[in-house]
Parts: sequence; C-alpha cells; structure tokens
Amino acid sequence: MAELVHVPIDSGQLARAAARPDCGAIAQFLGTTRDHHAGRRVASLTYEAYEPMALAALASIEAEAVTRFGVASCNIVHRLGEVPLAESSVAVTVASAHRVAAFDACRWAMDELKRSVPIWKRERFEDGDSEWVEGSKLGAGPDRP
Amino acid sequence: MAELVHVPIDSGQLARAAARPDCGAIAQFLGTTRDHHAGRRVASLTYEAYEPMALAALASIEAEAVTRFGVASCNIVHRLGEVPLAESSVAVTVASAHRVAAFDACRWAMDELKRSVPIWKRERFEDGDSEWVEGSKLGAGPDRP
Amino acid sequence: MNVTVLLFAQARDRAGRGRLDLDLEPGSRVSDALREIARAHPGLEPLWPHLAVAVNGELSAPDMPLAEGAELALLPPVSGG
Amino acid sequence: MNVTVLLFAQARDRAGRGRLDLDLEPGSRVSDALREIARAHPGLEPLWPHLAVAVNGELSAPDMPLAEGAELALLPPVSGG
Repeated sequence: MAELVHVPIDSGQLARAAARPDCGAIAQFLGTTRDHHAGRRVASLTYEAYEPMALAALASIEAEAVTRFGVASCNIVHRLGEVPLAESSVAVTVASAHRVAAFDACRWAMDELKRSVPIWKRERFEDGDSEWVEGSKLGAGPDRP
Repeated sequence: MAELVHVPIDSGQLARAAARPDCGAIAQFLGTTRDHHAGRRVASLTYEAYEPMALAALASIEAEAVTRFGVASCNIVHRLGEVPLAESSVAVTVASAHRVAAFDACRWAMDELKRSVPIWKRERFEDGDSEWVEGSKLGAGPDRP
Repeated sequence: MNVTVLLFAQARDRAGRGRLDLDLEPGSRVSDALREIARAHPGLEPLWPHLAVAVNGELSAPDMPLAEGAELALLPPVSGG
Repeated sequence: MNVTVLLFAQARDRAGRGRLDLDLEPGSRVSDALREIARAHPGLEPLWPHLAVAVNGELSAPDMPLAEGAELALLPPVSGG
C-alpha cells in the first residue's frame, strides 16, 4: 500500500515485504537526492505533498501497474520533508513471477509518479538560494481567471 | 565488486553502498527463489559455482555495464548453497545519474549473468526428486570427444 | 458558501500562505473561486497558466460547481520522485 | 603431465565425483584430456554435447594445448540468477 513517510526509507524491508514464494523477481527503483542540478550545487532537498490526493494517486499507480503488467505487487513509498543528499526520496518495489514484467512495471510506475502525483521538490543551493524544481503540469489546468 | 556469498543477501545494505550524492537513481534487481517450476512444487534450491571463474565473469559484467550504459556503478552479488524459498539468490544494484540508464544497465546485467556465468541451480521438488535446472550453454562447447 | 483553498509549493510562496478561506455566493463555480483568489493575491499572476486545480482531491474543470465546505487546491507543476 | 579436472553440477553427478587427476602425455591438448575423461566416465556420454570446457578459468577450444598443472573444468549449461 502506498505510503508517504517522514523518516528514511528502508529499501531492504520493502524488498522483504514484497518477496513471495510464487515470484522469482523483484525490481526496485530508488530515487536518491543529488548534489547538483542544472549546473548548481545543491545542499539539501525538501519534498511536500497534497497528502490525501498524493496517496490516492500513488495507490492508483500501484493498482494500474499490477493490471497493466500482470505483476504480483507494486508498492510505492515517497519521503516528505527534508531528505539529506544521497538518501532515497522514493522507492518503487515490484514483485513478479518473471523479471521482464517486474522491470517494465517498475519503470512505468516511476514515470507515472513524476507525471501525476501532487508532490513538489524544493532544492536549496549552496549559495543559500532555494527553488522549486520545474515540474509537469497536472492533468488539464484551469483557464486564467 | 562482485561477490559470491553463502549467507542471506542484504539488499538494503547494497543499495546504501551504491548511493552517491552525484547520482539520482538506483535500480536494483533481486532474483528470488520460487516454489514452482514447470508445473512442479519446489521445496528448496541450491546454487553452486565454479567460483574463481564466476567471480571474474561477474566482474566483467559489472565493468561492461558501466561502460556500455554510462552508469556510475554496477554491483552483483550471488548467493551459493541452499537458498530458502522467497529469499534472494542474486542482487544486481546499479547507481546512475538518471533512471533510464540505471534500469537498462540492471536489466542487461541480469540477462548477461544468466547467459555467461558458471553458476548452477538445483531444484529439490516436494516429491523428493531433485534436478539441475536446464540452462544456457557457455560460449562454444567442445566437440564430442 | 464557505470554501477552503489549499496552496502548495510556489503557489503558497507567492500567496504568502498555505490556506485561504473564501466566502462565495451560493452557486459559485471553480472559476469564481479562482477569480476571488487572483484578486486577493496578485502575486499568483505568473503562476496561473501552470496551475492545476483540484476540488476535494480530484482534478476539476473551471466550470465545476462548488458545494459548501469544498476543499479547493492550487497545484503547481509536480516534481516528485 | 598432470592436469586437474573439475566437474560441476550434472557433470559431477554423472561422473560421481567433482575432481579427477589426469596424467597425460606431454604435448596433450584439451581434446586428449576429454577423450581420457570420456573413457573413464562413460556416464558423461549424454552430457558432452552440452558441456563447455574451461582451462585455468577461460573457455577453451578442443585444440588448445595443455600445460603441466593446468586446471580443466567441465561446465554444464549455466542456470544462475
């Protein structure tokens, strides 16, 4: 089940939870925070979400990954708040009988997450500045009021 | 660095070891032992290797993954001996600046591993029988003597 | 008719707050709420073309009617992951 | 000339042992060693078409000359992962 957490993500625990005796493959993706972006040095990153809507969107990606790729399970955990450099901001864990479907579903879920879940990332640069990362517009937007 | 181990694989530790502040993506694949194969119930699995040659083959896959896909690192750990059901027999961990290369390299390394590394899997079935799993012939074989 | 507005990320920064309470005419639609918000918070101006709007957690079109107690959210382009 | 032979998986099962020590004529090649092994272990018969052979950890062709102390390995189709 999709989760938003404010503590470090334990990817090993997520893999153990996904393991099933009828499955031969677990594909896991971890998005980790980077120390540079567009040529600038990043000091730290902070994530925020519209939590109820983000959870529903993540759950819907999990469910669609299962039906679309025929995998056994898909689990998404996103961290919120400040995430120190090189730690995981997101983990997508897919269990499947076979590895091709596991990879395909994991990759698709990550693409969907970036496109359709109300979560925002703010980078604080070493020069003290901070900026929201340019993202993807959700669905169809409102007309200019 | 490639490893052959006789203890459970700690995938979380491998992911933490792969994390780098200049990378945004870790793709990890875990091969887990399955309770069925070709319609029969499997009770347990055992792996053996020609260890020095297997280590060299794994190291060569790691190195080629890095050059071929431009990822930051590729690490492969394979477990030997008996592996209880639903535990990991192999972990491939790839760190990269971006996620597409991480996924591609991880998948390629796993395909190569199955094709070119002298490791063998024996399934013991619930009916007491056991069998070496049919595999891939390494390189070009010898003529019939 | 009371409507709560939640603002996230750049929208919150530009408005200077993460939550607004609007008192709208009965029968108001999403577009009426947005016009109110734009009037009260001109700093949002450059962001409007990039915003998505959700009502009670679902993406919504401007002509959607609002009900008493609705939760409207201004959602800048997303960048999770 | 002494050559060690390692047998893995089905090859070990069929030969009944994981290691053989061969004493070959000087100048022997991989194919000479394989002929010796096949003579001593007829149980390997059905497996030969499927075996790869390594010498000192490298896949080798049948006409490769062997040196004193070489380690030859009989490698059935691999199934790691």
